[in-house]
Amino acid sequence: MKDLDFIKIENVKKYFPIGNDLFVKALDGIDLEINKGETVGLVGESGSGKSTLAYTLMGMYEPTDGKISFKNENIGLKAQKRDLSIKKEMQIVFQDPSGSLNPRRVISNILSRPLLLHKIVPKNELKAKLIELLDSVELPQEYLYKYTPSIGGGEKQLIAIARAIAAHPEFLILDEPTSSLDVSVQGKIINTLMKLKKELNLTYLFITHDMSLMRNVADRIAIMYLGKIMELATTREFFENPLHPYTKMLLSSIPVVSAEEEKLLPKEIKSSGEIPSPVNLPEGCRFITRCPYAKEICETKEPELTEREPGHWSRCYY
Amino acid sequence: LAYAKVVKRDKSVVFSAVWPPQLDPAVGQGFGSAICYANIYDSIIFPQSDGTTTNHLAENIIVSADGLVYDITLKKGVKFHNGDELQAEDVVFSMNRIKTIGEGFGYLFIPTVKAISSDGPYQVKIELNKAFGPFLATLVNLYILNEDQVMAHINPDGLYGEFGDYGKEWLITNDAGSGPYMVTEMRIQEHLIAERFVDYWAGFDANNPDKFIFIGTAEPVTIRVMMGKRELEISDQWQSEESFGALDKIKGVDLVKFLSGSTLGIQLNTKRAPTDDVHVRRALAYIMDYEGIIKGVYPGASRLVSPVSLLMPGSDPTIVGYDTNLAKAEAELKLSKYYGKFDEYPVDICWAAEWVTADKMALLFQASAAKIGVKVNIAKQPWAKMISDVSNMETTAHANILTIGPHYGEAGTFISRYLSSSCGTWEQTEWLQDPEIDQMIYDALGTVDDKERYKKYSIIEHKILDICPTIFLVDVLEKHAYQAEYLEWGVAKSKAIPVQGYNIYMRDMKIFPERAKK
Amino acid sequence: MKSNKFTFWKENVGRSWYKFSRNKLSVIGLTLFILLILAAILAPLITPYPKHAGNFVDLITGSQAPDARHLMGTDIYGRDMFSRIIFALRPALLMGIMVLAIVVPIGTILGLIAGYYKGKFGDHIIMRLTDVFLGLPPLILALAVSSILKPTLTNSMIAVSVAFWPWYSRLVYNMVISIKNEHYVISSELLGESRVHILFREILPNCLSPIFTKMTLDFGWVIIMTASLSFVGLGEQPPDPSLGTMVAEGARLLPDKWWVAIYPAFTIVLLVLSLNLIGDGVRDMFTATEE
Amino acid sequence: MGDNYLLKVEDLTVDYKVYGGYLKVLDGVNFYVKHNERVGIIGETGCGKTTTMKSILRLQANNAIFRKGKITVGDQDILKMNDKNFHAFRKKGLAMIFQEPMIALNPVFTIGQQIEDVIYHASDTKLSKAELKQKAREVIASVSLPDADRILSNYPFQLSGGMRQRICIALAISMAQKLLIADEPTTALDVTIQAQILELIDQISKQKKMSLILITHSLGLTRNTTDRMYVMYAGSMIESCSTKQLYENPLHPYTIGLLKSIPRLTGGEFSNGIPGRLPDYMNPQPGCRFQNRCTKVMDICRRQKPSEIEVEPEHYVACFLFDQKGDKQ
Amino acid sequence: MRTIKFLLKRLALSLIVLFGLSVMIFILGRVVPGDPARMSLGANAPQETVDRMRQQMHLDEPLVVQYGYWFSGIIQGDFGKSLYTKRPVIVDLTEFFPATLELVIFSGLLMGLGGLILGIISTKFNNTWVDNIIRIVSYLGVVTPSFVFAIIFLLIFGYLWPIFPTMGRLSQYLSFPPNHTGLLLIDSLIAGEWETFWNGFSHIILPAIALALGGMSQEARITRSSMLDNMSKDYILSHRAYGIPEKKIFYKYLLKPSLIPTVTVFGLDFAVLFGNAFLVEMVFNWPGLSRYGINVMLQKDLNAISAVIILLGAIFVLMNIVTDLVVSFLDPRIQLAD
Ligand SMILES: Nc1ncnc2c1ncn2[C@@H]1O[C@H](COP(=O)(O)OP(=O)(O)OP(=O)(O)O)[C@@H](O)[C@H]1O
Ligand SMILES: Nc1ncnc2c1ncn2[C@@H]1O[C@H](COP(=O)(O)OP(=O)(O)OP(=O)(O)O)[C@@H](O)[C@H]1O
Ligand SMILES: [Mg+2]
Ligand SMILES: [Mg+2]
Repeated sequence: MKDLDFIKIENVKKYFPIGNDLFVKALDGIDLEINKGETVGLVGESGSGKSTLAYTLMGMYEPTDGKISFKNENIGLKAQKRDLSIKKEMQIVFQDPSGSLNPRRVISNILSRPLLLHKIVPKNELKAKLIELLDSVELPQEYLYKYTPSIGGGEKQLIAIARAIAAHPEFLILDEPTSSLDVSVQGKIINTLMKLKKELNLTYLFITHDMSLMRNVADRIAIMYLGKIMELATTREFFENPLHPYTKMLLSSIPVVSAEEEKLLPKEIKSSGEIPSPVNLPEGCRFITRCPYAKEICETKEPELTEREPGHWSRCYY
Repeated sequence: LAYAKVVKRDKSVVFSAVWPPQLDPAVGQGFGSAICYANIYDSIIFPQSDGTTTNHLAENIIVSADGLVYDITLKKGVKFHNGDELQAEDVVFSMNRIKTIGEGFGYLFIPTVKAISSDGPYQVKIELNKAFGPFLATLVNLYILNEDQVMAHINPDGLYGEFGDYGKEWLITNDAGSGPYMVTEMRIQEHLIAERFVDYWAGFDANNPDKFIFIGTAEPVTIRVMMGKRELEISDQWQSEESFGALDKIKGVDLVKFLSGSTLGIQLNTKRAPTDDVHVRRALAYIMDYEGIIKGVYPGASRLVSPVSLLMPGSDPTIVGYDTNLAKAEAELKLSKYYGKFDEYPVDICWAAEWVTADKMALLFQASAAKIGVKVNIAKQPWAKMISDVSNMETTAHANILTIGPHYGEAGTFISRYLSSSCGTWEQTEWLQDPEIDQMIYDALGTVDDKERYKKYSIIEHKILDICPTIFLVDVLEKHAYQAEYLEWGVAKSKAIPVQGYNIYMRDMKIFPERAKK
Repeated sequence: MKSNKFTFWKENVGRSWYKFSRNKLSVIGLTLFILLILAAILAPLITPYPKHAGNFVDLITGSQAPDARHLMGTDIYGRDMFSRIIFALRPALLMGIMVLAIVVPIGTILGLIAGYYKGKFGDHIIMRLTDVFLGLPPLILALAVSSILKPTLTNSMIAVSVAFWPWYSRLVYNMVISIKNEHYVISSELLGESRVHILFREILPNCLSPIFTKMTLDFGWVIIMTASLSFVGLGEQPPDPSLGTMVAEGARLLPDKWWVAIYPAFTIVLLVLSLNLIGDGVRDMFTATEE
Repeated sequence: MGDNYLLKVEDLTVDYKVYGGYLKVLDGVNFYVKHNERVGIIGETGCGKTTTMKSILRLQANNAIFRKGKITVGDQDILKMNDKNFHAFRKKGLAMIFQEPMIALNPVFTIGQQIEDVIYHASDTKLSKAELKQKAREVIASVSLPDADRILSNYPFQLSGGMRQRICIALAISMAQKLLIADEPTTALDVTIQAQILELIDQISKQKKMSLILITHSLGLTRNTTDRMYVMYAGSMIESCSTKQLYENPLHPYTIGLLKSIPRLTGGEFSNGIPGRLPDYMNPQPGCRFQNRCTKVMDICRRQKPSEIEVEPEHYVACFLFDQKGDKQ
Repeated sequence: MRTIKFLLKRLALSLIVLFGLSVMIFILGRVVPGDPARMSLGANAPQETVDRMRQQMHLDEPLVVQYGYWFSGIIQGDFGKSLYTKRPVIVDLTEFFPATLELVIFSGLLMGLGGLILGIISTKFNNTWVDNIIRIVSYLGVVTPSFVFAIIFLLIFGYLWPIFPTMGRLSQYLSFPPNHTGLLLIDSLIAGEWETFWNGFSHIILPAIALALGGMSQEARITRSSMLDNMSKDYILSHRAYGIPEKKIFYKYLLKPSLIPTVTVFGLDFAVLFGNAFLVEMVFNWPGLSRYGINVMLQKDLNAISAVIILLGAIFVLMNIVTDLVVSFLDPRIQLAD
């Protein structure tokens, strides 16, 4: 643990109104600290609020409640209200590379925007810098004059990464950066990211639902379920000693390719049941609809996130 | 193309004219309205084709020597459509009504008539403010309404005090007349149907139409088709020359042409450069291709040389106007102060965009003027815009093509157009404003003796020709296509009557549907 | 670098052309349109009586049926129809271009702003205004405007423009609403880009395809609309040739002097048809699928 | 080959006509499925998996051009059947679960309407409204979805991706059939739901005793569900063997690379993936289509297309590394 | 419930739009040059009469005050008097609107049905000569103004083959049935007058077709292109794969989603018919609102102009709402809330 207060998220809530006084409780009280230089993995099912958390950090949404600070500065605001200097420090790579690159702009245009906007390089050195950027994600310079629809998905994602690091941010959110890609290109992207992290001393919030991938990239892992963190631990702890039943269910569902891996999977729990809607959450524990161990108390009172072992937190009575 | 033959069903006459006809004689004055008045109402006197008038409702009229008092004795036994007898009170009522309302032909009587009173059921006395020579001619446009019937239908919530709305609302779709035809159905924008009034005092010829139907369309193709199908007996007069040509070709359809009493001319703004210079005006008059207009635009029409239509009593047939003469035009132009500077002083010519035929004249004007180096700009306008433009001297175009119709059947109607009081309306866009001419006109109009008055008119005409505020083009020929095969129409044989509306007079027509059956 | 850029453009143009040309009708339309434009440009050279397009009247030779001297006959003023029709292509094309040049930027910018600030005050103002203008029948609106202004070519352009812009702001509005939630727009926002950049560089390029398609279709509509205006006497001033006026006047001469209406009407149809065909092609060009 | 083959695809070659020429996507696909066998086909996106399956169901895109090949189902050459016969035949024999649950259901009809129609046309006897409804409920229940009535009255957009995908499966299996083709049935879904769906497919195919083709580009998924696997690369099958063999002893350099690039739960470095990308389908180089990405590329690979070689029993691979004859040439 | 809420919200918005429209029309009407009083009364009318009329129309007062008078009149359903017909505008509207409405409804039916059928046939025979013919014909339909059709029809059915009457709503030898709805066809049915009904019906056919052709072609094109678009959608593939017969796929599963754009365009086109009707009404001597609208426009009859435009605007707005409702019915994904 280095600088304690790099990013601090305290009790952050984000409710989306959907009319008739109903709300989607996308984030329902998140507490999380991210330290400089580490990679925090965020796992969870679709709709659990991972992206919402990322977007709230980035300032796409204003939190309904709670505090977010970056180096002790409050950033619980929309991006428009944040300082340009803070915007420079935080960047995001989206899940779908096609959607995150403007299909009607040439790559050189896309990449030069952050450089010019944050005055990273003078105009006359722009081209050299662009080539350097492409180089850092191992793409040839011909790509400068291409439109994104004409290149492959993996390459698009590399361009998106290049854009994200162009302004030398300190903190990078990776929202499922490889989930729409083939495994054959995933490796390259992940390796590039890890290389960049080392070179530029970046801090990552890495969102994915691929547990095997998480195992290879994250320092610490947080599991989210319907807007709440269910378990938080170091990667090792997490795989070797999962505490929460949801974690176990998740782990047991991982498709693996070898017998050794299979041995690591918890056997006793099988995936079943439906996820409740985030509009009508069950009283008590939100995992109750799928939990094989549910007891009476789980139906009435929601458990707290408690530190069960040093650095290992879980939200479960057992 | 073959036309369909459709059997004529009954003895009705269908004709088309521009919509809408107003049934209320105190409101309307347009061509369509005038036709209705002539057929549905009776007036005290009736116009003749030679320009004179005969007594109609009047048994006898005595004019005082100073021309200020008119004593009228009415015929007895004239019945309104509802059976009431027409009496002096009705005449008084009708005159007072039109004067109060002030619309339609009201302008004819408001300045002249001082008082009207009845003396017994058949005696009417009219007193004038000052002598007015053509007064009798204007009485043609006083249509007599049934006082009791109108008063029974007034809407008390109106502008006219005890008279409420003076029955205006009711008269939109009903008549209160005594004329030969009575309204049976009025569907606005669609048709007006009127049937013979069997008790009409002057009687009918057996072959007079049983009813007439007025439809409001002037779409050429529509008219063509209807004529071809014998759904229409008489066309409107606004068809283009080409249209009439085509209508004439339909078997059984003939054209009838007669002088309508309207005059067509190009009015020049005498207060704006360059047409403020009399030499420029004369030059333009000399360069105009009169023959071209008559041949190309109004075939068969005659040349208008002075302000007054030759049809009008009081016109002077001896007057010689401007001819087409390049040499004279150039000579005049040399005298003008704008000579050689016409590029800086272009002449704008304006006409109502709705009036297609005028395009030809404007183009001819433009082409002719170009021959002597006068630059003409074309600026046609929608009628509404044109009206507002001519209300101000500065915005009135240099040249405006306009048709001027008579307000009554006498030359004075055309002469009095040049009074200063007409400026600002489309009746006079010349902005003459000449006190001397004004004086001469007032003098002439106040002369009761016809011969003397006509002489004075002639002098004024010469004077106007000299200062050339207007380029007189055509004595307008009114044309209608009609089903000559089975419709006999008096106007086709004899001269027309110089008062609007009276040429489509049903009692002047005989219809023989059986002749159409072939 | 240069050659990169060049091959990149070549490739783009080639692909667009492939998609466009898959539909033979579109190619026919384009050919037709180019021919008409050429005819308009070369009018003085290819017409037998260029004078007849201007201040010329010869009532004596009016209304002649088509023959060897006058391929399409003469009008009632004795002017060669063929020459006038070719010359009339000029104002017609100019009209289309000018109206679109007025309408598209205005409509687009308003649509962009309203869409981007959806739910804000500006959105309501702009879109309600748009609705107001949409609520008026375009012809009536154009009529009203032309009756205020003098009937000239320029003013009928303005009149038609007044009736047309809201269609573009609506179109763009609906697109912007969905595009502004795309991640590439959000990325720019997060980066701190200015509104102007986001609106015009990020969002606008992605709205172009339907705008272009609509433009080609509307080009024809503009011409028809002016023709309708001429039908009620509002349009270009004589003696300038105008297709709409020719049809309107000629229609009154049907069927006997058919050539006065039919040839210009046919020309309008040809012009608009070619543009519609091109419009279809343009739409194909912008669609993603290669099927 | 014996009668045991349910489906046999031989030398299937299909192009797509596009700007600039033809995409030679399928380059002689050969494979077979036996009765009651579960076959997995894996391959990177764009390698032609869906194209192959659509050809089998004769649901090709308009610009697809069939060049050559033969597809037999049972003893019928389906490419030779006329439309009507094939239609009836397909109804009885083949069913497919499509790749994207979001767009495989008609958005403007309720689930009930769609299911009932399928049942109506699949059954030989005319069913009454009530019977249809009952059957539809059963179908929903068969994929273990609760609250059938509500689901039947819902529109697709009102259901979650997992539910929609289950309904697609339900639709596919509601027809009596011999072969179920599941084209990436879980791409858009979460791991836990994915596991549930695969379990379901597995269970049903076993229960109904039908053959299954499971298509995916994730090697992890096929491991528990299939008996035999094909690896497809750029329009042809490059390796085929039992599932076990594939994971334990992959032979083709592509397969090896693929397996290596999968992150393992056991941790440790994983490879940089397979550099490069699929060849240009429009102008494929002669020879092996993997040549540009292959670390062990040889001269012959650039000249000649490798043919399938049986390296160990029932383990075929199309690579010159294993072709002694080819080596000598 | 949701629908009602949506309707209320939309109606409220529509009122705002109509209010804006009224302001605009008012201003537009007053700035158009020309003195309506003078125009209506003629060049010779005495100044006092003109002044009286101007006073009566409040033309001498400031614009805002004029608007106040006018607007409060409208609120009470009093649109003032028409200078063209000299009677209250509201009377004109109630008389002329049904005529146009009848024409437009009939024409709208033709437009919708005809367009749909042509579009379907064209899709069905995609890329055959049938398709090409329909496409070219519908191009011609789209690009030819309706008055040209009107004239052509009139010529054909007036000269060549006179099977249809060409003038007005009813032959002159028949009289109108008692007025209940103003719609001739319906009124004559109510009155049980078959001959009148049949006669009215034969009168409406030509103008209705002339008016409908443009929109019909448009609908045909839209239907065709959206059906072709949807044809390659995955769900059509899956319907095929699940063994639904082609016919059913075509007429049920393909048609319904493809109708959405057609309906949207139909809604707009239908509203536009009211405005476009005038030239057709002129040619066929149809006593309708559009013709009235143009006539009053040319005569600068302010009250009538405003009333007509407000009415047309209201129709447009209403059609938009109806369209949205129908579309939301066709496409369950569309939420009415917005
Ligand atoms: N703008 C929004 N308005 C309303 N609801 C929203 C909005 N954005 C997200 N949600 C809802 O919030 C919940 C969380 O969504 P979020 O996108 O954060 O999930 P996620 O964990 O990122 O899922 P995925 O893995 O699918 O990306 C979902 O139920 C989603 O429907
Ligand atoms: N209709 C088409 N026209 C042109 N190209 C096509 C068409 N359909 C597919 N392709 C191309 O053919 C190739 C193979 O496509 P196919 O859908 O069969 O791949 P796939 O293996 O199913 O991929 P995925 O895993 O992404 O589904 C791809 O490059 C694709 O772009
Ligand atoms: Mg997400
Ligand atoms: Mg696929």
